[in-house]
Amino acid sequence: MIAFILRRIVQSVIVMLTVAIVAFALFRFVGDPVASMVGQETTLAERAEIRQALGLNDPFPVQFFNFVTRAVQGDFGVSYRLQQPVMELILSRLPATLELALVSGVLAFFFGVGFGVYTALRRGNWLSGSIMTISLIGVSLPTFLIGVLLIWVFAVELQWLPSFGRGDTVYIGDWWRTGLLTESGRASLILPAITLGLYQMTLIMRLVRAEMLEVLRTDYIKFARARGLSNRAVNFGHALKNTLVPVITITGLQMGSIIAFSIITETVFQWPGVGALFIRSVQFVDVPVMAAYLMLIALVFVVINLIVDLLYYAVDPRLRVDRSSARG
Amino acid sequence: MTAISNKPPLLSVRDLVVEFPTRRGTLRALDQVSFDIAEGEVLGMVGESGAGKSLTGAAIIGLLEPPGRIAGGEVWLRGERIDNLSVEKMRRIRGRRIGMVFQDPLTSLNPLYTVAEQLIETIRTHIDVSEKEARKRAIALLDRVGIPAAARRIDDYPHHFSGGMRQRVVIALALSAEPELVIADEPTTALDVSGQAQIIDVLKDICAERGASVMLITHDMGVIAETADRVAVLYAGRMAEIGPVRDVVQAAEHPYTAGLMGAIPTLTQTADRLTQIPGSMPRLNAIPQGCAFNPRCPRVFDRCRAERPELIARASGRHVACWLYETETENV
Amino acid sequence: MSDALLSVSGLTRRFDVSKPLLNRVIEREDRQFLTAAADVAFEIRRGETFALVGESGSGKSTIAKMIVGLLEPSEGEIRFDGKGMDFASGSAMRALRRRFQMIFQDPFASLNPRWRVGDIIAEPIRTFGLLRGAAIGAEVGRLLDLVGLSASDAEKFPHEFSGGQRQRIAIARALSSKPEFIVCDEPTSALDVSVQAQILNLMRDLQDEFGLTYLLISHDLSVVRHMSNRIGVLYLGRLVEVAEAKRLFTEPQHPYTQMLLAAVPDLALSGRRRTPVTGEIPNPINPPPGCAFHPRCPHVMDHCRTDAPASHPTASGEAACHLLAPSRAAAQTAQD
Amino acid sequence: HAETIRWARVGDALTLDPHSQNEGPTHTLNHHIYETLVGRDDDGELTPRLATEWGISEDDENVWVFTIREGVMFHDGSEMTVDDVVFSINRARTTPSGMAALHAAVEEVTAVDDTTVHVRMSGPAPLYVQNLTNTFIMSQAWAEENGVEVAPDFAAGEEAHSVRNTNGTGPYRLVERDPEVRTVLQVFEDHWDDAPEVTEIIYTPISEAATRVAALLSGEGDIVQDVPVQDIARLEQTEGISVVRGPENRNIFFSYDMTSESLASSDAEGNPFASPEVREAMSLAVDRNAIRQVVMRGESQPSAAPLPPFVNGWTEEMHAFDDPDLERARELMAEAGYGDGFTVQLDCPNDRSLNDESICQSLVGMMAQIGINVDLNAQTRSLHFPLIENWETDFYLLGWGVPTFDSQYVFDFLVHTREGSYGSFNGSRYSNPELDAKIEALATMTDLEERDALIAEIWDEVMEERIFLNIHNQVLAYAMRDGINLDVHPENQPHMATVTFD
Amino acid sequence: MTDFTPENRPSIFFRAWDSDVAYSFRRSPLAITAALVSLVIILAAIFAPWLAPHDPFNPASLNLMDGFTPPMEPNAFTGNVYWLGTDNQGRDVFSTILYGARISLFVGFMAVLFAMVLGITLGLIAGYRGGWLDSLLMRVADVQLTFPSILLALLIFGVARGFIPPAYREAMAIWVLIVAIGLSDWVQYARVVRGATMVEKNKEYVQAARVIGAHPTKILVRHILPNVMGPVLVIATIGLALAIIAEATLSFLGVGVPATQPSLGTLIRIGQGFLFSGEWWILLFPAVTLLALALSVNLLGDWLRDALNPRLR
Ligand SMILES: Nc1ncnc2c1ncn2[C@@H]1O[C@H](COP(=O)(O)OP(=O)(O)OP(=O)(O)O)[C@@H](O)[C@H]1O
Ligand SMILES: Nc1ncnc2c1ncn2[C@@H]1O[C@H](COP(=O)(O)OP(=O)(O)OP(=O)(O)O)[C@@H](O)[C@H]1O
Ligand SMILES: [Mg+2]
Ligand SMILES: [Mg+2]
Repeated sequence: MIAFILRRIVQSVIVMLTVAIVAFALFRFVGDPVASMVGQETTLAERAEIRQALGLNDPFPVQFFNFVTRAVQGDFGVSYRLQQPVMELILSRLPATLELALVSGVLAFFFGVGFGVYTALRRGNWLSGSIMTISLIGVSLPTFLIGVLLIWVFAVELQWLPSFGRGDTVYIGDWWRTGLLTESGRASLILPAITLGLYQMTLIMRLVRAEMLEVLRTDYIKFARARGLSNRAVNFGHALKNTLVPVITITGLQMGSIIAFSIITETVFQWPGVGALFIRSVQFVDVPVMAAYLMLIALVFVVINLIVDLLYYAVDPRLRVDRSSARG
Repeated sequence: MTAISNKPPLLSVRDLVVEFPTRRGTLRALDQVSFDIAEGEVLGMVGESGAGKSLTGAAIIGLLEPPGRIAGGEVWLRGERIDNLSVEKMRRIRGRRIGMVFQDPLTSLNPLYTVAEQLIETIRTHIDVSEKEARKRAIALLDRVGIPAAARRIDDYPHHFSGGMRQRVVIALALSAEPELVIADEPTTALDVSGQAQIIDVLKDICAERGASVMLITHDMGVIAETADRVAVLYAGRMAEIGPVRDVVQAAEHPYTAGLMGAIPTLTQTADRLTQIPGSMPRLNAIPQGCAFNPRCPRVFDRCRAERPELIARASGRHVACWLYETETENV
Repeated sequence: MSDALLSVSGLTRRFDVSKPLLNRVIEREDRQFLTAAADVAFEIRRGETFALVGESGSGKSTIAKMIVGLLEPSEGEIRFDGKGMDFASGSAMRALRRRFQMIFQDPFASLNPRWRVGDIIAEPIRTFGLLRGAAIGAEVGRLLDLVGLSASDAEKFPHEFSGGQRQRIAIARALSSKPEFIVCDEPTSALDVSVQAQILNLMRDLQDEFGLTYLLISHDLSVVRHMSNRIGVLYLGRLVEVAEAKRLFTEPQHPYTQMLLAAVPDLALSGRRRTPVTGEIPNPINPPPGCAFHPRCPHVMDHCRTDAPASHPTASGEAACHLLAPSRAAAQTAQD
Repeated sequence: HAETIRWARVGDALTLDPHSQNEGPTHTLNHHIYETLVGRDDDGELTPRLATEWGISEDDENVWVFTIREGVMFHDGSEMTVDDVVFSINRARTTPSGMAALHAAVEEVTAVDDTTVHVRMSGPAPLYVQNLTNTFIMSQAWAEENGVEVAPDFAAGEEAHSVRNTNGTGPYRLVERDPEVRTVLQVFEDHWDDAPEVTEIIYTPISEAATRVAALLSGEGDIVQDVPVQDIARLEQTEGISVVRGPENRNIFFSYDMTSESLASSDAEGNPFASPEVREAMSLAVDRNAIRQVVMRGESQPSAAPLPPFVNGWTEEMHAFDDPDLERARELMAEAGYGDGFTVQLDCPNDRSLNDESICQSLVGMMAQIGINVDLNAQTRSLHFPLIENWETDFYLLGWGVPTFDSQYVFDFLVHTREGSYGSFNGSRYSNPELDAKIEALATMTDLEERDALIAEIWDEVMEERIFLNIHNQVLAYAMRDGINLDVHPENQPHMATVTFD
Repeated sequence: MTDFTPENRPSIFFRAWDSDVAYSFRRSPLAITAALVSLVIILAAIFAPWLAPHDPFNPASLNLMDGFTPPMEPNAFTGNVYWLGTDNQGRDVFSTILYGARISLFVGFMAVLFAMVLGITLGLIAGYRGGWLDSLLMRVADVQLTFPSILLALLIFGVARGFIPPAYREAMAIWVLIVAIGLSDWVQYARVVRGATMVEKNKEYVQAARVIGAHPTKILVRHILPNVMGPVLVIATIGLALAIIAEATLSFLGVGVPATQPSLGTLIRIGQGFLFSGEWWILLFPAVTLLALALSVNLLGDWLRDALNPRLR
């Protein structure tokens, strides 16, 4: 167990470093930050000066070393664009993204598992066929279009739900700003959460269905039926639980991509999260923010992976003895 | 067909037909299979792979996998017809009155639950006892099937057990609600030579102890010979021969059974060549007219190719489906 | 003895089953090895059938794989027709390779489902460059005929055949390079008895016709009894007894052999009361010290628990048991 | 009574520091919190604000004299003094202030008495006051207290207090600031001027055009700036919504490398853009009216003049353009030796000015008519502008605003040979020493008539050379709920204090 | 390969028609519809230059004044009538959809092909060789999985732009896109192939080939590869739909094919801007096309997955 966590941590550090290197190397190509930092009156000489002051002219290893040494202390510098400490900026935006990701993740998980189980158990009936087909729309249209269409229908035409933003927010503790506790906050969450969750829901649903169909054919399910267990016990106690083992992994990985995909949803709904921050930062070549965001994403993944592994560990007793063959 | 004793049989299967509708027509996997199992009796069921042994078991316990379905015939359990019961009623029979043991102990147990959980769940599904009581019963049962330190090991997960031990657990599970009939579908095939005998012994002893009847499905004639009271031989979904084990093993009447017995190498005799039945069992979509065995039969004659033989009662409760014996029947 | 086609000596194979380094460091464990075959030595004479029996996990397949080069021995030597086999060296091996072949257990897995039967059978011919062009087709037809199928079956795919027919195809493939020696790893254990009889008969016929030498692996003693001239009994990777087939069954020397024989169901209904088999095979990673069989042995003696028995000659071969040590042997016979 | 305005536009102010960034949206928001000495009204005229009067000193033509308004309070309750004005101008003209370039000619700022500030220039600077419309006055005491005596530095590595905190004299004070999310301003009771009708402003940037429009349509916004041109007509027709529009001080033009030997992105022999015939042909091939009609949905002012109409030096004559004449254009191409056309890459921003990418795209079609095969490279501004800055583009689109409302600004940046502070956006590599001399002279000319004449002279030359292929001046549109009155500001700096309600 | 002379061998066509997969196909109206729809779109895309009434990729043929013509109505200035109307550049929407689908499908197919070739090769090698090479590849895959594909594609696109000289960016954009989408997608192929290879390599038919000394490359390519293609095909089908959508998403984020040669995704991004202004046709038709394409390809993938799963038959 300790060994396993240790190994995970070592792997995580390597992952983080790799992401840092890759991300950092990439920034050299996304554009010139100075051009978007200064007004048009700034002379070329002044621009060069700023570049020098920002350390953009240092050799790559120097820049990287500086970045990493500061990053491990939690210091990602100051945003070129907003002149605010990046860490603070990201932390202030993170709750919005996490709430959105969590809610859509939970929605996706529950609907995904529910529909997946239903369509697996009722294979061939028209309702499960329809669910299967309709759910595909979630992966057959680009997210941004789904978002825009939802706004059009529910905000503009029907005026049921807000079209943008997070509504009213209140603070929990010092910095966690939540929209979940206010009515407008919850209303604002609905459309973005659907937009973001639809894709994941489809994936989870399909996965659950496929896994469930596999599991339903296993001997132990047959044996469970032969023992006269009720359908409920067999389908949910035995089949679903076994289905969830792989589903947890994928859902865990999806959680990360939910956060990444929130870039689009946040942009469409002007959701004040880190994704929108990132995409604006790309436009403005706000390197410190971009770097911090990528590190954050990597961190989130690493943490989620760890949680998933621990969950795995909790769910599947086989792994408690021998981990070496667990991950494929 | 008459039962071997005066008491009504525990299980009576009458003209059971199981079909699989497929794109190329309906396959008849079991064709008018009839047999009885008496109380306390061990009935062996042998036949080549695909003969329909497992299907018979699955059909009795109502677990045919779709699209397979019972297309005809009846199954009676202690005078009660069970092949047409509602799903819920049938569920209550499974485990409680008919237990089942599958071939592969490695995959029969849900890896995510402890043995205790699975046992207690089963017991409490059928018998109204407290959790504690169920656990006590479970431990006793494990102890009975020969799991050392049962009280401690009951909380282990299946993967903590070796293959032989797991099969014991499976047997314990099948017997946990004290069924009257146990259907064991090749319970030892996945085990080692040395383990096989142990498992068969456990199964047989416990069932005898509790007065449960056993339907032992296997393709190992040796196991049957040692364990069963009577043996039924299936061929291509049809009953070829059924009778007391000694009769069938030592003096098979159906040419197929005879061939089968000759094909088994033994430790004692040293023939240079084994008797061999030419060809192989027909596929379900190509079962020949008349007797299903006729193309391979060394004693085939015209009638065999045209008419399907019924089970014919022979001396000492033996039945054979072969035209060779028709005339003799009349004498009986 | 000089007639040995294949001889192995000191053949040992260890599998590294250690946990990952980090786990070992933290849990303070050493590297762990599973010895699947330990110091195995036997000879197979030209034209005979030598059988290896043993329970699952006793190392039968491991030995077979080492002999045909699918696994590298950790130690020991394999000599084929007097020449040491070294699978690393290309050209010398190429010539040797076509002289031995293998038949596998699972007739469903041993044929590539995407290949036509003709191509499957022709693969060794093509690989060894034995024939070209239309001659290949003719040869394939002949081989199919030989194993009791028809030449037109070459066009079909494996899934169109039954298990027994597939095993025939596998045999045809094994014969296609005209080998002298065939390793058969449980060739019939997946088949029904009636089909098994066909295959065993076929194997016999082919042996008679081509003078083949077989290494037959099985856990079915009756099959072994029926097919082989000499038998080696394996327990936990160790060869505990080697004997002439007939002798082995009438006078088993090693207690393990005796136990195995006792476990065979009695078809003859002789009413013989079987000695119940006790215990299970121990974990091969930590085999018991001394004689690996001692925890299950009815005749266990103190020094069985500490000293590994050496091989002692028996009437028709040898056996590794302290009971057979010359000093003990007498006492033992007296006891029986 | 309280009137709240929910105001949305595409981007947020980058900072609330009054001098850090010389950038439109930043100034727009800051104008509500801070005030400048002089303001600019909707006609582009200067208006008094914190300065009640201004002019060049009668004694010294190098000195500007400002009379400072009395009784002005900062939001923290302190009174504004001339020292604050001196401090603010000094802060604004010291790097790293983003405003420094506008005050480059300032030599010294002094408070002469309680109401008078003198700004000494290094030479005559007749237009200096035009540079002051975005230079805000802040409290010296507050700045010192919070350690923001100088404008925040990019490389500082930490956040300056003034980035998210303010203490101005403006009609609104800052209540809540969440950059790029929400900024809330409330009316400042002690403001010197008449109380505005709008008492609270909730300012939300919405970057997606569709979402922005949706916000207005769904009733979640009151005033929306940066309305996509295609939605203007629809919004106008929507009940309860009205749209105001007006010209912006910004023109959109193409320019090209006219001086290099050959073009990196072109297969042509030599440099086709060096040929006056080619440049003329291109001009003749452009259908400005079509661009206005289709791409801009009528929301632009087609013009040949490479400067917005507000700007000193603009003439009706320059503005006029001919209808496209493809016939003649093809002839010219042939004359220039490019009868078979050539290939060239066009670099274009896709997120800077209204429909920039679409304009470029239509130009591709128009150029194709005369055999110029244009590859369009549209990308984000941070990738686009460095191309111009580094002379890595052969052909590009640029939008240019003239905050000083004087042609000199255009010449300095776009026409003068690139050297020192001159020509940083001169992507055409145009270099004419004679013209350079004239441009430099403009800076210190005090005789405005003479200066205007020189400007016209320079423009003649520039137009003659066709350094720019101007397309149009941008037209601004603000959409709002009915009952709100707000005029379009030429620098796109609407002020909520000017809003009235029906 | 086969040199047996066929006598009564049924034609390839018949055998394909008669196969289980084909049977399950014929039995599924959904699969047939999906196949028809995809086929129509794919064919229309392939033959776009012959089918389309206009060539929207030829800027010289465009008349800006045709812009925003509603479907089936004459343009107010030019009087031209277009089936599905025109977009903001005066391009015929119908033709642009055909050409756009061509680009989308090209990007999709090539990206899938790229990911497939890369993933299969690495998966085969990792699965067959095992050991450190396998560990290394799988760790790389882990890291890659750690990175959301959209982000990765975005970054790859960014880097490529940096590397490629400005003069070639235009021409290379589509290839960069393909590589970006493909690179962010190879992992799942590699994982599936690796898993299947590890299963297959222990199957006895592979051992039989090894016993006769067949070369590892031959074993991998001739023996194992055909047997691991089933799941790969399923992933590839669904991957095609995903790649097409990914391309659209990237175009929304501002990276993608040039606007002068729009893909379906770019068309949708453009059309999305006209949702409120009344020019619904600029968005609707491309969106419906994309939906139809992606949906039908996904449905086919779904069906294929079930059809190839022997356990579900
Ligand atoms: N789902 C199905 N569809 C079509 N045929 C089936 C199906 N399931 C079983 N069968 C057929 O039914 C016949 C009987 O199968 P069954 O499993 O009872 O054989 P068995 O005697 O138990 O064989 P084994 O010894 O291999 O277990 C076989 O021929 C088999 O092919
Ligand atoms: N690649 C491997 N890695 C680790 N252990 C192995 C490996 N291959 C075989 N073993 C172990 O070696 C021992 C001998 O295996 P082997 O396959 O030779 O047994 P066998 O006698 O053929 O058994 P069976 O009758 O089940 O085929 C077993 O304990 C097995 O688990
Ligand atoms: Mg069976
Ligand atoms: Mg083996």
